[in-house]
Amino acid sequence: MLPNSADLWSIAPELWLAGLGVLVLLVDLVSGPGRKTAAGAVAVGGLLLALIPASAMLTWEPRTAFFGSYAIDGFAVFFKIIIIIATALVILAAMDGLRTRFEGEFYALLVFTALGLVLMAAASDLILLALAFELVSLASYVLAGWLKASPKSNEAGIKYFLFGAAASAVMFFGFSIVYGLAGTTSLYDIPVRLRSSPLPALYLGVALMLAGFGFKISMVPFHQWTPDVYEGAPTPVAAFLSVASKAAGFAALMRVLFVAIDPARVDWALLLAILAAVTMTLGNLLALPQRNIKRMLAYSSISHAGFLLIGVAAFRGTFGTPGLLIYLLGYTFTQLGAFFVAVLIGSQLRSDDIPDYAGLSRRAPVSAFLMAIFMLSLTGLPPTAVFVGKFYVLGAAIETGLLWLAVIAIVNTVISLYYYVGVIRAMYVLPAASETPIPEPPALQVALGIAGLGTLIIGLYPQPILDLVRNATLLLRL
Amino acid sequence: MLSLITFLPLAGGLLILLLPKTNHALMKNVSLLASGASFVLSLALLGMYQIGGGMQFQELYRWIPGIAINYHLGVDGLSLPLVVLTTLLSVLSLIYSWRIDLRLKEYLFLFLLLETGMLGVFLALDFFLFYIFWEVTLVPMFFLIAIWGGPRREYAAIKFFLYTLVGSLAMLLAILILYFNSDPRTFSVPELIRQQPLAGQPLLAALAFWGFFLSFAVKVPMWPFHTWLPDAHVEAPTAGSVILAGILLKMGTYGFVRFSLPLLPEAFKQYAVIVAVLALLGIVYGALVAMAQTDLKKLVAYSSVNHMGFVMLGVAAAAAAFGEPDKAQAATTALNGAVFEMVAHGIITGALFLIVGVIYDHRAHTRGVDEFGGLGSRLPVYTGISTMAMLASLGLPGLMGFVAEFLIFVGSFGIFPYFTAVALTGLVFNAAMFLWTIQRIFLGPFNERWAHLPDMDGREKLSLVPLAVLMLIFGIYPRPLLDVINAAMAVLVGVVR
Amino acid sequence: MTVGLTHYLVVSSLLFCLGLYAVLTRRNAVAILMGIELMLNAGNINLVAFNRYVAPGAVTGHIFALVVITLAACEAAIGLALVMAAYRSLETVHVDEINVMKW
Amino acid sequence: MSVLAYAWIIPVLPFIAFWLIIFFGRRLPGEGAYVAIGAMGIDALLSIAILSQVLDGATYQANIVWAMLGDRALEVGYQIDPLTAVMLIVVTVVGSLIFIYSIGYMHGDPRYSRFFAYMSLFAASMLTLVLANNLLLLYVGWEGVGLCSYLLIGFWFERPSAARAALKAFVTTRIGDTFMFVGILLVFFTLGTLQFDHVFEAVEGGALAGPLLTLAALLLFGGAVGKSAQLPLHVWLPDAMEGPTPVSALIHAATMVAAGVYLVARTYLLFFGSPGHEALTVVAWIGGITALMAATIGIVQDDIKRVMAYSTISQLGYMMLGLGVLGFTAGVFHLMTHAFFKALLFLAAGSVIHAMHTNDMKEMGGLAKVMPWTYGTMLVGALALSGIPPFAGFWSKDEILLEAFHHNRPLFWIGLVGAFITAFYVFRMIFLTFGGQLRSAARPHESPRVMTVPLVVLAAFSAVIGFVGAPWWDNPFHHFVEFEAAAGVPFDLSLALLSTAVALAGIAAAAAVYYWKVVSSASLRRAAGPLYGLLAHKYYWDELYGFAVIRPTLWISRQLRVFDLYAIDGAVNAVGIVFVWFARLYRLFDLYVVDGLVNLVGWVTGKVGGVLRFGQTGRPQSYLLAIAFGVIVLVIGGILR
Amino acid sequence: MGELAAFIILSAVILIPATVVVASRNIVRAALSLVPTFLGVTGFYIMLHAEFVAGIQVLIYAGAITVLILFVIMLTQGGSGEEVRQVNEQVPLGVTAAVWLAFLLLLVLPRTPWPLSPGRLPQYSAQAVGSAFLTNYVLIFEITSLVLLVALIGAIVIARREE
Repeated sequence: MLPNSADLWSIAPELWLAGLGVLVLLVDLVSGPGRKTAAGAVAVGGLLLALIPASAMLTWEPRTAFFGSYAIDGFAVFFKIIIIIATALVILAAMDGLRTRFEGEFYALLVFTALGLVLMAAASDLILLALAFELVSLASYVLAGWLKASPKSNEAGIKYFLFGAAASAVMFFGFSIVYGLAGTTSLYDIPVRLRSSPLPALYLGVALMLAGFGFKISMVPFHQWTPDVYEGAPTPVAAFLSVASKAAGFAALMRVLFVAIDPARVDWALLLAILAAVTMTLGNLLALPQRNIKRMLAYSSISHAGFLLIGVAAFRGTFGTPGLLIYLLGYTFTQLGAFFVAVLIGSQLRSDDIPDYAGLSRRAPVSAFLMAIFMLSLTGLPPTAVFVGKFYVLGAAIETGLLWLAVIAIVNTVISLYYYVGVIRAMYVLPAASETPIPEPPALQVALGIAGLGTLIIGLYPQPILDLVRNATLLLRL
Repeated sequence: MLSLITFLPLAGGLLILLLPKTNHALMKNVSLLASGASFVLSLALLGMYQIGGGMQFQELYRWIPGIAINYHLGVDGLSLPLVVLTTLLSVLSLIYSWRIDLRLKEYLFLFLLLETGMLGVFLALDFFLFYIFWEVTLVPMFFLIAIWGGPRREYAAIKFFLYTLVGSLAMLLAILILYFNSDPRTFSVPELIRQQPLAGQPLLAALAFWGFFLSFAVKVPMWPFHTWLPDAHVEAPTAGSVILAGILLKMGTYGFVRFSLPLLPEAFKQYAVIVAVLALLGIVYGALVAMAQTDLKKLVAYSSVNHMGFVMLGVAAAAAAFGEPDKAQAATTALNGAVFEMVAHGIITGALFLIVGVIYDHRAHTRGVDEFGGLGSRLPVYTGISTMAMLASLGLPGLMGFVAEFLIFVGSFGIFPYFTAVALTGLVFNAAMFLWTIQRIFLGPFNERWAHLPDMDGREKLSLVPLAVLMLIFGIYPRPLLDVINAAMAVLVGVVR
Repeated sequence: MTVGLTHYLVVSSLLFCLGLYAVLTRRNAVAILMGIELMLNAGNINLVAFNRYVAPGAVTGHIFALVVITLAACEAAIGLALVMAAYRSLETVHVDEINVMKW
Repeated sequence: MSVLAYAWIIPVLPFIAFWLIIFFGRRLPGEGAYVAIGAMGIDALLSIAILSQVLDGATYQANIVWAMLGDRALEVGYQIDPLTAVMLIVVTVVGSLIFIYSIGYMHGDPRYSRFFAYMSLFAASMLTLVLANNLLLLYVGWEGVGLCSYLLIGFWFERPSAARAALKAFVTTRIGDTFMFVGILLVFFTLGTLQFDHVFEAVEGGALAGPLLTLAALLLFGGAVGKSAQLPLHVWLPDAMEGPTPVSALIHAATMVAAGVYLVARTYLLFFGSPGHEALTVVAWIGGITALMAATIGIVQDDIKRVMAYSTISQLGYMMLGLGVLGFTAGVFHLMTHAFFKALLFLAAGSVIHAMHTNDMKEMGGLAKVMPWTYGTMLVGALALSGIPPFAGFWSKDEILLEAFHHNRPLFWIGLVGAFITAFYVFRMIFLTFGGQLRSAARPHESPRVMTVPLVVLAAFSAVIGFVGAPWWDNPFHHFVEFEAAAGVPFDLSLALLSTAVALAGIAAAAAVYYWKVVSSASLRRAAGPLYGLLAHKYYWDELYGFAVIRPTLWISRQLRVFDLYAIDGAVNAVGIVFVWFARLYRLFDLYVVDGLVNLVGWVTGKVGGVLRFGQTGRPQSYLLAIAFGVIVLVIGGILR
Repeated sequence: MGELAAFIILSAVILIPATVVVASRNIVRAALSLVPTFLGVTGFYIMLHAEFVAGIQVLIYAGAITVLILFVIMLTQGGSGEEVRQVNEQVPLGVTAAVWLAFLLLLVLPRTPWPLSPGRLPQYSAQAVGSAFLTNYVLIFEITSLVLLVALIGAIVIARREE
């Protein structure tokens, strides 16, 4: 049978994104050299437009489109919004710094990647999931290796590729096993069939799949590409990867684990808890010595993945999933903001070394102030976004009796203080190398401002977000 | 009303951010205006407050109803004095900081932010809100130390930040434990006190207790968590030290009295002896170590350890008396003493740090106790006030410190007679320590090196004399203050009993 | 005896592990890519076999296999492009020589 | 409304005077002196008025609520009874005289007005102490006088010796005070009140009895020992002579040091009530031994004021002795008489010093001609001190010996020996100072009128005041200040004669050595040998304390400081956060902050890195290996669970 | 019976060249021996009645990908590459990992009671696949094309020399 029109409507945002990608390419064609920024503008505008249909779906009844292969529910919508906003901000931030040919393609690829991420978040069919996953991966490889002139970027690209390709190969093998166990690829049918299937094979399949998801969310032990890629890739791309694809990865992970791999029968809590603990600890310890802001943020993003995993591990409680979502949202704004400052410094000072941030409070007061806020937020101090997230995940851990995990999380928070404060120290305490003010380009300022606002607002008045999150979680399972 | 008091300083701070960087006078005036206004309001609060009226001026708004978090402020006999103390010390510190002009804008903003945070801590009745304010105080203090501090400021700042963060995160766990064991789940402190969520569960109660303990004990600071204090004090700028010693430390003891005691009475009773022993160590140890210090600020810092030890002794005694009606009287007395000591120590140590600042910041630029001598003959006013403050600090009757210590001892003697007896030796060491200091700095032959030192100027007098007057008044007739406290403590003991 | 699902699974498992071994040990990026292709093929064998023995009603497995093949092609294209680019700037295709960044 | 109701004014006046002088100092009449004297004068008049009323049997008591503790009120107030009245007289009268004297003595001192301020503050505290009707207020006054003594001893703080003496005085007494404080706490804890009459009722009611009562009494006595410079806390008083002489006269002779005696008298019931008068026995023995020991030290002192100091200590010992042997009245009586004649002696000594600008008797001599007034008055004082009838000292000391004779024979003999020595050293002083020829180049002159007049007045008192205890008017003092349970023993002529004889013998001996020079003091010294050394070193008390108390304390505190710097800091950093990495990272961060980022990186790559770096080789394939093993571990974990 | 024989032969055709691919020091030979492997897999597909998949497999794998790989080998280093070490120093670890995983797979998969169903595939699977692509899996189909587009752009961007 053929898909009906309702199905088409229900993927309006996705369609729009696809179209937008092409549109950007066209704009890029028509706009002469030097005025490629137009393409970026178009991309940003289009993404913001895509928010309209997306947010319109917030209140829809949960259902699937395309014969159960595509889920339309608050959960998906939540992630769509996160992803789209993140992409828009990233493009805004990129517009000033990036001056290569293929600029238009850059934006287009970002848009397509966003589309892939959106699909990942909503895919309810293993095949579609695999597709979306690869769509994202392929685009990301290219974006990471974008600056062909720079060896670092090349290295990032090829490392990312090898790592990703292997990971997805492993994941596909896992998919195939799950398919074999269930005889179907539709996530919502799988649990029905799985009831009778034995555990070992299932664990095998899931373990193999985790390789893929773990790679996307950079969970230990699938995390090691992160620092190299973040350092090598263009900073905006790093920001994008650390936020958007991580978010989508979590979305897919949650959906697969909770919907397909019947949680009632399989107890993931302990496994995930251990992974969370290891991930956050390792990420922190490795972040400590970094003096390159991007590497530092990379490792910190690993440790944050650990914190997010607490939310996954504590899915049984009432705080787990909401915790994960709110944490992700807060983390999105904060991390993006931090990376944007890195973009600014990287493009203005041609350096990513934290020591070069010395005296930033005088040279670029606004950015420095925001950066300080971001750092404190990443540490998890109130009243900032990530604090609310941490509050939730800690609550979730305690609620589900994972007190030890909460303790580890706290210790890690304390450790993380070191390197975050290190940045603040550089900006505010150390003497400036030169007093010449650093120009703060408008578009970047806008992106920064939005990120900062998001960080503070979520921290100060999270209620609306919480409502959003609640119906996102309520709608998760059909 | 309370919100106004709390957020006026912050508003001022934000306003300052908008002012032109160059116009120092304006910024200073604005800051003074903001915190001054909040001070006046707090006085008005004092005026309107009905003694024995329980929680008053409550403000309750739904904030994050999703998880039962409210914006809930309220003031009672415990918090009121501390609030007034906070506003007062802030104003005085601002007056004192008049000479600062290094990165003035940031300084004032952070300072006012800090004030808001502290006021919030004392006024918040919702754990979430409390926690936020609690953490908010952390950051500005860190900056104040790290930017305007002494040579090893960064080390001290991060040490301070670190210790307190560890503590406060532990507290966060405790809070969450309480939350998840309450039914209906709530962060509201009065509600939790009513529910006594952990009454039946010793293990969880113990966990929660130690969670709170870690956080508060670090703030107090209790032995052996005190080591951040000397560094922080020594490196912090004068105003910072004043606020740190005068108010931030009280946040810890306040936490013990406000939360640990009524929320986890059994647990606290169970571990009261340990707490008392630690307090005792703090008392004797603090005094002895202070005696060995040559840096005036360190000396005062350690004396703070000693005094906060007295406070904790009182609190622990009160906790130990839980569930024994015949000791309720003693418990009340001890708590009265403890809270009174909080205020007294706030005033006295605040004054002491200002005094150190007077000699260090703009005159001698050294704090070496042994480098002075005979200042008494050249700086009579300064000598007078300093001597008075130090005498007050060593618990001389007729001055504020004595009243507090007397009450604490009277109360705790009924519960921990032997501990109290030991604690009293702390008094002797204190006396010896301070008098020796006085002798080394003000007495003896005049050290010609300081021939040029001028006596205190008007601004310094303005910031010190009020404190001196308060020491004297409450030292002679503590009743006005004590009645306010006593009512609240009676209620508290009633609850705990 | 007749050929059953298990037989195919065994072969695919072996193939998968061979591929993995290549991925882990080959220095040449292209060789690694080959290993990856082997792993993908192993997966495909599974898919098709499962489709035959477990869910013959639909052709899901085939679809999946086809998709994977397509993806494999794309990966090969992009991957090899990256290898070329890397070769231009770094003059090597040996991945253990491609580490400008560590720490 | 009787004047008693206004007695609270008495301490308030000097207090106000204090603040006035502090703030306006030189701008006041007489640079503040007149203000102080005025206040004291009014007080003196008030006290006399009060005394007159009390003689008619009036008593008074008033309270205010000082603090509400829970639902219990802690009251403070003042009371007036014979004992108080007597003390008031002593303090105010002697006080005002000394104030006047000070005008002359302190003339030209740079901190002239400050001096009177402190003196006023002292008066205020002392009067509070005397008037207090409860232990709390008494303690307040108690510490207050301690403070003033501290300030005044260190008045000439440019002299390091003075500063040291001040510190020594305060801390030493503070040690005693701590015991007293514990005693107060004990009383409050057991009886729930601090007000004397309530306490007494309770004690009589048996609410506090047995060993606990003894303990409480002794703890309180601890305070007295400190204040009244009894063994073993007497060491501060001699050094206290660093203060200006009027101070020594007022504080360290007449009033403050007597506060200890007053305390014992005030809480006599607690001592008396202790089983078998144990507490009293202790008091008596400490007093007796102190009396004898101090007297012996007095013999070898050459500093005129130190002689006085030791004599004060020994006299205080007598008072304690008196109280201890159930001679309540006797003790108080001696307190009063001693206040007058010792103040007299000090002031006279002061006038001598004023003239000679030295304290060393070796450089004096033959002053009798130059300063007749001083000489005359001092002679009276000396006679009173050595207990020659009819001078004041005779009556009171005789009573003490009398009581001792009846209740504690050994102490009686000690007292008797003490009496002999007293007479000896005091006349040794007289002869050295006034007798013979001037032994220095100084140009002494009689002191100004403003100094001599108080001398004369005090001399008059010292001469006659004793008669209030004279037996042939059946000893009015006994009926005025008495403790029913311990009624005085009737006068005993033979004993009186004996003590007089002993005193005369003492004088004779002194004359023999220092006036007629029958034997030279040097030969005596040689004869005494080690004994002399012992006395010269004041029985090595200071050395003992220095060795056994002060140095250890300082040593400990220094050690603790080091300990704190390293041990605890380190330990807490390690223990405080229960996480093994943390300790390292902490040190590392310490490095980081102190020496900057580079060290950190170095350190980490060295330490943490050494462990973790393996993982981060930068080689894709080792990462892939991690994936493989990760998967394997996950699978195994999955299967094995 | 013949089926089993075919299977065994095909397995050999798959696994032996695969080992060559993995182990050969000569990179060109490795690349070339991909072909038999892929063809063997194709054989499996035919045995499994997946003719369409088989066809695609031949076209894309045996054809396109292998050729592409050979191209790149030539463009990058050229030659067999035997002169340089082809394996890194973590061979033992690699072997361990591979063997372990094989062990686990062979431990788990064969014993798993797969939910076998007796049904038979549609006769003309090609047609079935085609219609499925255009009906139930249309979304997947479209996305696939999108992926191709992205891959195209990406490959161009990366592969083009930066002037």
